[in-house]
Amino acid sequence: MTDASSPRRLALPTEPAAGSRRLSTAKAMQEAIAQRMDRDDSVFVMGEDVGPYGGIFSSTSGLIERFGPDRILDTPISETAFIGLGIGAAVEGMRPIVELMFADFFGVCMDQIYNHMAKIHYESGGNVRVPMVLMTATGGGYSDGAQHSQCLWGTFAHLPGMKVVVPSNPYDAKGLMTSAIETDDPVIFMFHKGIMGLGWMKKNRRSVAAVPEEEYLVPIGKARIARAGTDVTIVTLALSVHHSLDVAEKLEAEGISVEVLDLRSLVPLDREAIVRSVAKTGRLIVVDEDYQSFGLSGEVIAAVAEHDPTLLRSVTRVAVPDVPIPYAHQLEYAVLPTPARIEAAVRDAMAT
Amino acid sequence: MTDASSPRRLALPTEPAAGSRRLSTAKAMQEAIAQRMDRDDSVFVMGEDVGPYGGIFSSTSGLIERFGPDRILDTPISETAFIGLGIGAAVEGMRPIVELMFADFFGVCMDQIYNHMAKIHYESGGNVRVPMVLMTATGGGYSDGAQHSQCLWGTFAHLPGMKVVVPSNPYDAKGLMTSAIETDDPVIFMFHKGIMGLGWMKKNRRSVAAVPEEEYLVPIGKARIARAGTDVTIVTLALSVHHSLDVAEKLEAEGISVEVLDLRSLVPLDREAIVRSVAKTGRLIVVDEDYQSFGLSGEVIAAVAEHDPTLLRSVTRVAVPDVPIPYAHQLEYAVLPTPARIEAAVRDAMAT
Amino acid sequence: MTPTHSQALTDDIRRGLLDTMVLIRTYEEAIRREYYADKQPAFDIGAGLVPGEMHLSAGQEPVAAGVCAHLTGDDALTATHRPHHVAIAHGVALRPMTAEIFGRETGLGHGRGGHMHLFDPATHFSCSGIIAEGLPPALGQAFAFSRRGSDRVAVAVTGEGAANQGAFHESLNLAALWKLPVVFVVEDNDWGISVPRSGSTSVASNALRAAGYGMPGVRVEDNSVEAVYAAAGEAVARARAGEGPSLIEVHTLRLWGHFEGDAEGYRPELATVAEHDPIPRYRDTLLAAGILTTESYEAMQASAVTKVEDAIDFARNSATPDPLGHLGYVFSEGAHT
Amino acid sequence: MTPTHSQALTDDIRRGLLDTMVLIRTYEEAIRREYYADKQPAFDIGAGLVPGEMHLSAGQEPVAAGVCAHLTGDDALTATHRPHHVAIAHGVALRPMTAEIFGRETGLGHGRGGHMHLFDPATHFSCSGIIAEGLPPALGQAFAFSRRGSDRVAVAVTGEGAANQGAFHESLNLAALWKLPVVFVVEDNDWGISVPRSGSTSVASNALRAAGYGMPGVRVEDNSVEAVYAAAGEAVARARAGEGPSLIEVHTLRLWGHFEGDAEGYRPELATVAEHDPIPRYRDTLLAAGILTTESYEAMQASAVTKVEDAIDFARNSATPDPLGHLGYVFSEGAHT
Ligand SMILES: Cc1ncc(C[n+]2csc(CCOP(=O)(O)OP(=O)(O)O)c2C)c(N)n1
Ligand SMILES: Cc1ncc(C[n+]2csc(CCOP(=O)(O)OP(=O)(O)O)c2C)c(N)n1
Ligand SMILES: [Mg+2]
Ligand SMILES: [Mg+2]
Repeated sequence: MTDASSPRRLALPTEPAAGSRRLSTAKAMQEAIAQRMDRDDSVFVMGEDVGPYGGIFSSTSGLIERFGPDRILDTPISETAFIGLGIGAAVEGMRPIVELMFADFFGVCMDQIYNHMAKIHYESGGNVRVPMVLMTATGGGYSDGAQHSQCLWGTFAHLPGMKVVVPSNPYDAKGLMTSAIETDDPVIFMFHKGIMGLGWMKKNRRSVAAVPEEEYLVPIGKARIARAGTDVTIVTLALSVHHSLDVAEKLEAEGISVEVLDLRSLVPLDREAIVRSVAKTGRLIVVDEDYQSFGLSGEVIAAVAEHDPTLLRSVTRVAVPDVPIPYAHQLEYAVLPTPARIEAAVRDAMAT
Repeated sequence: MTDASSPRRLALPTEPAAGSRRLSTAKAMQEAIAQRMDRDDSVFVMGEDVGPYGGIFSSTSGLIERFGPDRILDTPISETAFIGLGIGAAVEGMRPIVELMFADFFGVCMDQIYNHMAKIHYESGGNVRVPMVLMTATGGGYSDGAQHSQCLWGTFAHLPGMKVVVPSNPYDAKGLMTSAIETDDPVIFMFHKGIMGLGWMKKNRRSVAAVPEEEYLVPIGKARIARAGTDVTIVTLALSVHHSLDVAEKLEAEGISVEVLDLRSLVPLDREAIVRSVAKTGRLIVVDEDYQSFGLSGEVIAAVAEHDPTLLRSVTRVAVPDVPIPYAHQLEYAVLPTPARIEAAVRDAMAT
Repeated sequence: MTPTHSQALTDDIRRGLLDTMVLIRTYEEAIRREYYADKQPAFDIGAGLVPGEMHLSAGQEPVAAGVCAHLTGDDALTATHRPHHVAIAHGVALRPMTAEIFGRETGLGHGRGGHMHLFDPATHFSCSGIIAEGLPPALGQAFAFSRRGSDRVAVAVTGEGAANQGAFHESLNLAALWKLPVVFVVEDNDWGISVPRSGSTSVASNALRAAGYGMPGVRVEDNSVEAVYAAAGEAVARARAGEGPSLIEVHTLRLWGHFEGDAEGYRPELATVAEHDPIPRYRDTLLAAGILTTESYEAMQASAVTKVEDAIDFARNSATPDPLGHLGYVFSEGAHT
Repeated sequence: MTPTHSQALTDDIRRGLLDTMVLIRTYEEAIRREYYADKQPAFDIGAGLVPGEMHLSAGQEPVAAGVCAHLTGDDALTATHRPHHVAIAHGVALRPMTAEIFGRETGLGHGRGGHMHLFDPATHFSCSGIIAEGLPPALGQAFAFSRRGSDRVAVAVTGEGAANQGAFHESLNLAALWKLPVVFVVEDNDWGISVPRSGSTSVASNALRAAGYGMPGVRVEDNSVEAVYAAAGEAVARARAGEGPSLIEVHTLRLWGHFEGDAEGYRPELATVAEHDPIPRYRDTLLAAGILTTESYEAMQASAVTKVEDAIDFARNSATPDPLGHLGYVFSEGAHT
């Protein structure tokens, strides 16, 4: 929430101050959910393995112990039915949090999501609200193959009527989840597996960080300057924020000043923040773990070009190059937006 | 296929020469399918109401009379099952043409489309081919509401592994359909209802035009200069090509020279043709009946900006402004890319 | 008609069933008239006061009347692309409903939704143009009702063609598993657009499928409104009692085309369809039984005409939406771009 | 084992069934060993020679052996996220299969697919990681087979959890409607990850659901390979004879976790699971019946170890894919960007 004030500042706003409580992103999400459930008995959680298992990526660990099986519901593997159930419950004033285990599974239930959850408010002329959160895991990097490693946020963001939130760290995850539950609009909450701080997956060092105990809101639709800089703007989100920060830290030693903008949501997209940063640096790099074409990276570039094409001195995308995510480690890391690819992109941009 | 050679040329290349045979787009598609079915008995057609009804938008009229119910198959309303059936048949060497009645229905069957049809070739390391055409109707303008008026080509194009073809006229429709059936890759063939030349819907005047009787291929991935011009580039597709041409014809009288580029496919996207045209005009307008954000229009802009941002003197989008398609005529025509909106965009661009 | 939880077929209930059927038919005939009024001589689906696809329900009135007689506006109902009959029987107010079909600012959705997207919070009514996708939200309404300890129920209506869609299966299983107060109603009108039931459904009755979910399933033959009433009475009572969902399939009749403009060339029995019209048949039954008189029937008709024409007038005279408002209603607080 | 269409349980067939089961188990144990080998001491799912999710099939061998005994490599089989047992029983070559699981260039998909995406055109084998979505393509393979006048069949395997997914319903209906030569096999291992069957399925047996499609359905209890063999024999014969699809549900056993790394804290009967291992049980049956000797069993095991270790060695010694090839194989002629 607090913008870094100096380009030399290395620490993230979400890094803990000495002595403060540190949580993983998964725990931060659980806490946000639990705090709302304590206060509002219309909130409930539903999905596959969200009960005793605690969510395959730990988004719901501990909740069933606290709230019981009436409010934390394991479902059959019937995404269309249970997401639709969430919609109907939301229409009647409940506030469901529904988990789609992997974003990759949207294809079995997209009609409920994009033609119902996202359109009922509009079609009803605002008379029916659908206050529902659909949370889902995204991202690859652990050889889970082409059907379990996709980000797909561009797919959701293209279709109107749902907010699309993508946190990158524990602090934001908690505050954005609280906002998502609170808003009267449907929200897709896409958490990257690599930022959850799971014990059984390579951990990003910033996936455990300081999180306030009390409830707080991170507003949906405001990007965050994760690191201020003057030479190059990296617009990014989710795990790629951390790769970008790592590259920025490294290149600072060489006198290259990189600004890293963490979008935090695609819908609404904080176009002003993007334009503001590029107006300063003139060099735009979009780092996106989703497929490159017809998605987020093009939209970010278009947002600037539409505003004023002369702001753009150089434009680069570091994204998945329109191939399915390969299984073999070497191939997968050839298509992911790795620090090495980001660094190369920054150096290229600096050469223009 | 022939590029117009002069900016003053008014007639489309697809307009008939005197005395030549004229077909509607629907008939041109039927003819392409029938000619391949005559030569190749592995081709068959499957979908809802493709038999005696002839396809809700006439894509298959007359085929069952000619090829019988063994090769033109009416299905239950089970898109996942019958699209999947097409995939399995294609894997075994058949060449299915499957109709998804409206593109809007993708949400009930997207997993088969994007996780199977589009990925099997890749996941099998090229050992399994899926030579299948999925044809589907797109577009609005006749008050069919938010679930039956969408274009959604950006959604398909974002997901790798399928070619995405969008014809604008009878000549291209026949040649692109023939290419789609012939290629060994899966193809989404998206036909806009407004170009089909249907008797019961407002007809675009170019929806009936000259079409050669013999088979021919229009290559997938090559854009067409529907009209050459020097001042402004309109990149567009489907019905919007005709609105753009109408505007171009009108503005020519005022000395504004508009180039209209008909993309004909999103995947592959003819990036060179886009860049070539904008290099000439410096002014880019994307006219797209799909939702504006995170889709085609952003990608077209990004394609130019990535190549060379200094080419862009002005950038405008005329697309559906991220709202569901409204039912009421007045509202629907406020969000569609109408000639009036296109004209205003051209005039604005000329002012820069 | 007055909602009632009773299943006994009193004369009042019988007349009420007919009354509902007459109101529906009167409505559909008026919509059809308006739909074609300004599409002459050349039919253009997008033209006129009432544009777009138009799926009318003439012939299927027994389903709507028989089922909804057991509901109040506190119960939920989700319908399909063919929603008018159940909307009317469920008590959706005719004026805003008609205004929505006419695309007017006074409509249920301020003209945003249209004929396939009627949302009425007052009666918990909704519909969807996507096959079988109206079922899952009904589960959620039922879930909310039972969580709050009420005996309210949700009815999910769908066609026999739609019963082959995945959402049907998932919804029946989940409703049965969680014992949700849902009644599934399958309107078997023999056709899914041009595809006959024999071309879509591998089994003679969807009641057989109910057994595969451990829920009661019945098939009502012959488009009988009284048989529907009886079956629905049991199913609704069961749901209200917390005993879980049921399925009712009704063999009904699509008197007109799939949508207006459908020439029905595919329909072999076309010439004799009108003979099976359920309304004259039920009227004659009630006349013969002395429950109805010609005069009271005519009064019923006249009253229906008055209500319907009032709604049509209301719609016709309502303002069209301001095109400048085209960005509104996407989110609860303004559009996002 | 030698494919056979006979349903008579000769001694050879019995030994063959056990042989297949032993080969599968040997394979899964070796994969498990390799999977954990370089994930010590801290488990990292993405690390090591065999990274990613790993769903092993130990305990479910009776299904694979009993069904595939009736198939040849000309028949098609589609499997799930848990594919190894049926792949092996169906005759997918172990070397390229293992190389694929190891992500090697010599793998079935040149390392692009991985453990959940094994495609073997030689035996018409495929699998998918999306629940129940392997069923529809099997229909298409069966369609192609019957269009060409052959008696080849397609088998679609799925879990009991998956039987609640929409694709299951749509596939059964369409296969029955078009009388496609398909055999649906539901592996009921009591669990869908952490959700017990009672938490996912509203009815005791999916065989009951088969009736809702007008197709024969049987449930095989007790994980009996011979009962599976018998049921599959009938179903395959029926399909080959052009009489349409059938469904077989087998009550089988997930001996290990849902995937490797699953602590199974949710599983109350965890301590006694191993007692129900079908392999020692069947071995003892055959020993007792004098059909098998201790020596021949040991030879069976030794032969399995040889085959499996050969495949593992092949995989381990194969080259990893060239990262520069990361854009290939999207389309039949090059990538599109
Ligand atoms: C998922 C989906 N597929 C296809 C359609 C197109 N469609 C609209 S109505 C219809 C036929 C429906 O038949 P049925 O369920 O029997 O209802 P009826 O029209 O007979 O009332 C079809 C195929 C759709 N709206 N949604
Ligand atoms: C559409 C979809 N939803 C959820 C999942 C996640 N998932 C993978 S396996 C599994 C459980 C499957 O249970 P079952 O069908 O019984 O097969 P089993 O694992 O027991 O063999 C789930 C939920 C998925 N792969 N696809
Ligand atoms: Mg019907
Ligand atoms: Mg299972």
